[in-house]
Amino acid sequence: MEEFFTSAVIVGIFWATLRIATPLLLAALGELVCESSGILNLSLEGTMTMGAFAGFYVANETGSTVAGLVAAGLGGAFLSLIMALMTVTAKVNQVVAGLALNILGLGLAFFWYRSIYEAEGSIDIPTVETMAAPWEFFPIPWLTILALVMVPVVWVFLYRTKYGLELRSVGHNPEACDMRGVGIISRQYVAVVFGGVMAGLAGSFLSLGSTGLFFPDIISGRGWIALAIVIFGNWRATWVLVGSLLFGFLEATQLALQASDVDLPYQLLLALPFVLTIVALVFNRSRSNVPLSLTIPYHRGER
Amino acid sequence: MTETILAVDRVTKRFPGVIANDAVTVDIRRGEIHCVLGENGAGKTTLADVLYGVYRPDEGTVTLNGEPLELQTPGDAIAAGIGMVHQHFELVPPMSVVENVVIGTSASQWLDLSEVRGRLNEFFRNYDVEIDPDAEVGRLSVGEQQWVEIFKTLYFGVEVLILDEPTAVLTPQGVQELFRILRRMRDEGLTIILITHKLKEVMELSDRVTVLRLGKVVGTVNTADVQMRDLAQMMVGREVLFQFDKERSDPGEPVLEVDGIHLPSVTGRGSLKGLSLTVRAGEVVGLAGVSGNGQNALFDALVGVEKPSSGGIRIGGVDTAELSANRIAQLGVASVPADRIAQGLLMDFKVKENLVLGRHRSNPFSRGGLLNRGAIDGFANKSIEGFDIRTPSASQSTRTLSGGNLQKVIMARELSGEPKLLVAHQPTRGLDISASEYVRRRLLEERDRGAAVLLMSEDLDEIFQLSDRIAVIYDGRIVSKTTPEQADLESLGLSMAGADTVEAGSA
Amino acid sequence: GGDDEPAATTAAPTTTAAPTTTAAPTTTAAPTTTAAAPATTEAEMTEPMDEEPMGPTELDVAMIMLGTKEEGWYATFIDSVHRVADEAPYGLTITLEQIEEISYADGERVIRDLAQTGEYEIIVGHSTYSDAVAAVKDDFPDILFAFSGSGNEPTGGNGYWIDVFIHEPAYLAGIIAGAMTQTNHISGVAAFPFPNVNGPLHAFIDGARFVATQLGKGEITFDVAYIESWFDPATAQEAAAAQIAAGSDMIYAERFGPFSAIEEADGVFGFGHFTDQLGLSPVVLTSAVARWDAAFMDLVDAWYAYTTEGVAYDAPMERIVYTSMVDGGSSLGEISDLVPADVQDGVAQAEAAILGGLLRVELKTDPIE
Amino acid sequence: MADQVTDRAPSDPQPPDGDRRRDPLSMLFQPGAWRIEKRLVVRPWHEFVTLVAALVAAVAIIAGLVLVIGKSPADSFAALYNGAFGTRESTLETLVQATPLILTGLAAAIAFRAGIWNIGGEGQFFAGVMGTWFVYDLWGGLPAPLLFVLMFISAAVAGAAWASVASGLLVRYGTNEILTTVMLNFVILYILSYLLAGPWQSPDTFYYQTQRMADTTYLPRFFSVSRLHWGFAIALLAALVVYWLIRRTTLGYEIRGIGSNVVASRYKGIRVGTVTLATMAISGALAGIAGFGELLGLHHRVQLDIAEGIGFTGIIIALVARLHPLGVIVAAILFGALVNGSTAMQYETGIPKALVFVIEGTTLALVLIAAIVSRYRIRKTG
Ligand SMILES: Nc1ncnc2c1ncn2[C@@H]1O[C@H](COP(=O)(O)OP(=O)(O)OP(=O)(O)O)[C@@H](O)[C@H]1O
Ligand SMILES: Nc1ncnc2c1ncn2[C@@H]1O[C@H](COP(=O)(O)OP(=O)(O)OP(=O)(O)O)[C@@H](O)[C@H]1O
Ligand SMILES: [Mg+2]
Ligand SMILES: [Mg+2]
Repeated sequence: MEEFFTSAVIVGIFWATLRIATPLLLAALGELVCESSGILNLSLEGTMTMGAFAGFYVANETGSTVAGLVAAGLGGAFLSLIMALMTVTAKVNQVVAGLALNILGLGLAFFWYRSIYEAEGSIDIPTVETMAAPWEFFPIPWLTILALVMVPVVWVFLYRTKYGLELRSVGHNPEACDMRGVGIISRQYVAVVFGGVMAGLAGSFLSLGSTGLFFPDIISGRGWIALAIVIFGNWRATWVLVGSLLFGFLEATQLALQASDVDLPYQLLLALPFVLTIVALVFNRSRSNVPLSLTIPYHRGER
Repeated sequence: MTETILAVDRVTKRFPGVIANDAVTVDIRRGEIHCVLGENGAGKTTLADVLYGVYRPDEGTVTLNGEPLELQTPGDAIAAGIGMVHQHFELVPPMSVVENVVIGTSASQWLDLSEVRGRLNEFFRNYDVEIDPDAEVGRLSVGEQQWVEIFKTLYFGVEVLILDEPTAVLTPQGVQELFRILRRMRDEGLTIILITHKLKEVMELSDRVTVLRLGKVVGTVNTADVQMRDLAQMMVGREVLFQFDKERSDPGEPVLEVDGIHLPSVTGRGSLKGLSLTVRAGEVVGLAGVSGNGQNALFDALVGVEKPSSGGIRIGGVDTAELSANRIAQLGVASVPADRIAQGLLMDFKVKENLVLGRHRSNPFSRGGLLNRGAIDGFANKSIEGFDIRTPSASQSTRTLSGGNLQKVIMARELSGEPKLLVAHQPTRGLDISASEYVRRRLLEERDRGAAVLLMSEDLDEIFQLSDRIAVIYDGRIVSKTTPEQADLESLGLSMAGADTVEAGSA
Repeated sequence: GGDDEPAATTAAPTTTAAPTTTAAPTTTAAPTTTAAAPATTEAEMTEPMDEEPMGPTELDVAMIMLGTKEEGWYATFIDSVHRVADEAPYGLTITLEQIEEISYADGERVIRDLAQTGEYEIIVGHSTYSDAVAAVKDDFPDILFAFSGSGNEPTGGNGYWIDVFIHEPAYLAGIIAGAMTQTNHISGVAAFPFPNVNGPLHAFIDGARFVATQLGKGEITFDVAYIESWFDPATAQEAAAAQIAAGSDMIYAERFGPFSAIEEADGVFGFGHFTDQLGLSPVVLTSAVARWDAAFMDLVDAWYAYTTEGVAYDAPMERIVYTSMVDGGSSLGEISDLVPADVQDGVAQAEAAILGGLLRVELKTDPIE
Repeated sequence: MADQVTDRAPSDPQPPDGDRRRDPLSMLFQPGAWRIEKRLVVRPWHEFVTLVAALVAAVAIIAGLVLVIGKSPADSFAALYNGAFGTRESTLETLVQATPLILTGLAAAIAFRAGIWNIGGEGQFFAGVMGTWFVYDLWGGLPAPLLFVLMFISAAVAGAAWASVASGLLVRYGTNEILTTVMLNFVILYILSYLLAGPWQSPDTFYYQTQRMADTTYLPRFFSVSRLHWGFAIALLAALVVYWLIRRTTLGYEIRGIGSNVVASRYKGIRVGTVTLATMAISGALAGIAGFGELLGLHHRVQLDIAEGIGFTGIIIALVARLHPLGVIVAAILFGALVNGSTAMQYETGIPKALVFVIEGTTLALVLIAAIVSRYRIRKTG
């Protein structure tokens, strides 16, 4: 047990926390902006898969991680554009649209992957060079830096720019904005697609940032967790950061515990992050910042 | 100053099932205050919305300064110099006053609230209004929100200003204040279109009036040339009587006894600070006050959705302070909420379902957990009959009913149980003369039947018309009590504004 | 000749041997070759010397997978099928149809539908599907069903259960780990505590402890992280990172993922599982490779015997399992140059001992810790 | 319009763009004097026409993809149809697919009717599976009828209980139920995994799975040829019960009430908290019963991947069916057909499994859009 508290383990948990938090943070920040405009995008799982693949494919073709990241962003943007078409333009129920696009996103990525890499047994499993760490003292992929930088960026965008203010107003009361000549559709498109790009990057962290592989179930639930983190974070960038780190920390800790001689039924360790997130939420009693018209489509001049 | 600034030419706007504007032709002159008068549903708001680019007319044209006006969006209207204050507020509740003003107006991409805050304070000082620019709009009183709406629009520096029933939520002083400002703006060259169905205001303020009925223009006249009665006839299409001849009441036992209740402010619905009040059987007590002084809180406490932190409420001798909403209802308490759509009705339900809301669990409407549709249908048809609710059928979706008819549904529901106590909050808000007349007569009938009626209203005419006794609520307390006979608008308005904070003893 | 037949029989008592002798070979041949095509009898009689390929010439195999074919378990099976196909047993052209992402829940439906297409003679899957096989097999008596792994219950009949153990190569890998570890702390990243998972892990640690004591390196600590998934490289990688942080420097990657974490740290190495993963990452020292060739060949034999000689399918009521490098169930993958020569020699000796039957690697399948 | 943009004060560069013309889809509908407007009444044939249009579009897209990978669209769609309704067997198999989806669809529908976003159907399904096994494990020896009743009740109760964790937190602390239900989906899988690794693990296999249940507990099947079991009948019955509950009972009235307007409901004395708890309990119970059916009807042993996204698919189905209990039946059967058909397509024509997801996703997306579009019409004006 005391061995568990060696500095190496602590340091290990520290970096692991950041690594695990990175995709969650990226996706959650994107979803935060998206939901601020009143659109609930449940298709993070599928969007991240798209990003993970697009990034992997391009990086694998070009050998350039940066090109991969760009592609990942575009991949995410593509699916979220469909989301925007369905929810903003066609005003389809946002929950069901999101769930449907989860299926579609996974399918497209997998289909695309297969039609390119017809793997035959163990011979040719495609891999890519995993993303480098920026500095000696920061031994994890630099996409993490981007994720952390995005926290203040998103905050400033939402709370310190005209566009951000208007975007949030749209999320609270689209009619009021419409009556002020503030474009609702454009802002919601921007928000949804921004969310898609972020989710795409988040997905690519798993393929380019950590494993150097792609496979259909690469996201395995992380999209859902990101969604939960947005709610946990009460729609505030800073708390989204806290939520992502908390989650990353718990996951890292339980893995470290497994690597130690501490003996616990590991399933319970794995469940710990989810339980604690709920508990934390229950004790977070501050007033809700939920966008007042989240999931409610707006039609001008209808009642 | 007879130059036409805004010419509406044979504008028609249809809605599914309704022709809201039927070949409407009006010309608005530069620098005039032009009232658009009409009953509910006459098409006033629709006309305004057409001028503001919310709707595009199906037929007809609008010209501004001689140039055809092709509005696609309100944004275009604003760009063209037309501003509008809506009947239903267009505010973002969780945001501050400043932020609400900035939306759609800020010049720079970076928010510079300080600059806006400055100009706003200037405005407020200029028209001496007390509002903290950084206050959260959702927590402001309805009256204050009204000001925010107006300043929001003026902030654009528009050349034509449309106000859709702006006085509904103002004190007499507030109304006077507004009119003073509007006149000043007119003299500064602004053109003002004021939508209302309050004849007094038209007579007092407007230069010219256009009367709409059922979407058609009945006529446009110089205010100076007409009498109130004429306008009323144009508007309603028949004689209207303005005074009720109600006979004196003979109050019986106290039914409602409120004894110094306190209620902390929850979700911006105001707070109570030791309010005491008594209503006897067979009398109407009118509770006058500017909205936001605790009427909502009192209403919530009486019907039992909020529990007072201290003090007592007795209804028919039973202490109800701790009882649940439906236990209180079972004591014979009926209530008409201020916001009929938000608090009174399930818009997705059928009319008949709304007619039994609250009594859906009790005989004869349900037995053993099952709805008794026979009983419900029977009752619904009876109510639709008895209250003259205009709906194709009892199974019609409530959503498609008109404002007045929605209110009738609520009245029918609440009065059907022959209540001991009736709490009516703004029962005629947003209704037209005929609908209002109907509702008021109903309230008096209840009084005469022997019910205790507590009438909360911001419409002083209504208070004077109906009340046997008048109490004024200010800042969560009763600050003065009087009767229609003794009281006069002036003093009442003053105490509503909190002029005399002399705590009056319990009545 | 159908018409002469009665004539011949009636002729028999009267006439002499002449017709019967000619009749003899055909009549004797008849019963044995009923199953075979008439061409066979002709071949036998005309040119008995050089054998023409007889019976079926094609074997279509369908393989259903829980996940994708990148996963080691399937990849190594596919490799084996290809190797067997290259040898074209019985002159068969063997084709393999691969169907991915079929959940346990869908197993029965998919297997039944596959059988109904009538295109496949052998349908294989992971032993997750043994329930499905049990439910379907009797409706398609001509098809050979098979499932691989340690998991489930035998079905008998035309439902074969095959498996391989790779604890021996894992033991050899352990020798490398034990010899090369600096920290005396080695680890495994694994899916679930299942026998096929635990076996190699135990052998790995045994191999390591063996050399450690040989070299007097003292006690070796071992830990394993179960990531609770057959395929989640991101988590597997984090698990490895945690182990490295805890001081481990030799990691047996029972699942995909650890290598990228290992690459980050220096002085830490990994070992592949199922497939030869030397090419996958520079930090891989060697791999414990599973070989299904023999097991798959058994299936082909059974099927061929059934189709050609009508030998009824009779799957044993326990696993057909290839337990060792001797019977070809497993092998040690390529060894990285990073492994010092003397260590390689040690491994070579141990390998020889195992193949020579001198060294028996114990198979332990209980969960670690 | 362009001049109006320039008309605007240079201080405000943002052109007003709230209108439909800047909205890609609507632009298609905006030539000159044509105007989109909402229909006051949507007639069945409106919906039918748009639905057909959507399916045609879906077929076109899918055909394109099939061509991309060099297969024949004709064969593929033939296979799709055969796999769904081609033969009596495949039709029945489609119903087998639909069975759990009807129940989880109903579970979602009733919760959404009350305005409660229960995304936890997946977890509640597993709770039901566990509840069933729990009883079997304890009293497996009981006479079949009694055992069935107990297992059924236990499944429903377990599903209800798991859902009530979320609704309890919602009512007591106002904890967002989307979050809690999503989280609980993960939690219960780990709990189950723990049980399957330990107390419940079958002694004679090493998988995370229980023993196979005695065949006395198998739900009877309708036709010898197919796997269609009584679970389907239970699902149909459940749909009728839910329909009846929503329309005919006071509870149903209150469920719809809080879904329509929670504030007004509270003012009129509806106990919002109580109704919320009841609704979620019913919702969870339905999902739990789905677990009961799948376990006793098909799998006969508890496994971690006994179900794949059944809860989530249920949500899609509920919303495609516009939360109508009987519509749920239809939607579920069609979805089952889509799943079976596209898997058949997979091995009949050798398209990769990946395309199956694409087909499902594309079809869903287009059908959803169609459902909305049918509420509008384009009218010539001016
Ligand atoms: N969005 C809409 N959809 C359908 N019908 C509408 C819509 N808006 C208004 N109407 C109908 O058009 C008619 C005119 O409505 P409008 O709101 O202009 O009347 P109004 O004079 O403003 O009434 P009020 O005094 O109640 O505001 C009414 O019958 C109204 O119900
Ligand atoms: N959303 C809607 N869709 C279609 N028709 C509507 C809609 N809303 C209102 N209407 C039509 O407009 C009529 C009047 O609606 P409105 O809300 O303006 O009431 P009103 O005209 O003010 O009547 P009242 O004087 O009774 O308040 C309704 O009876 C209905 O036929
Ligand atoms: Mg109205
Ligand atoms: Mg109006």
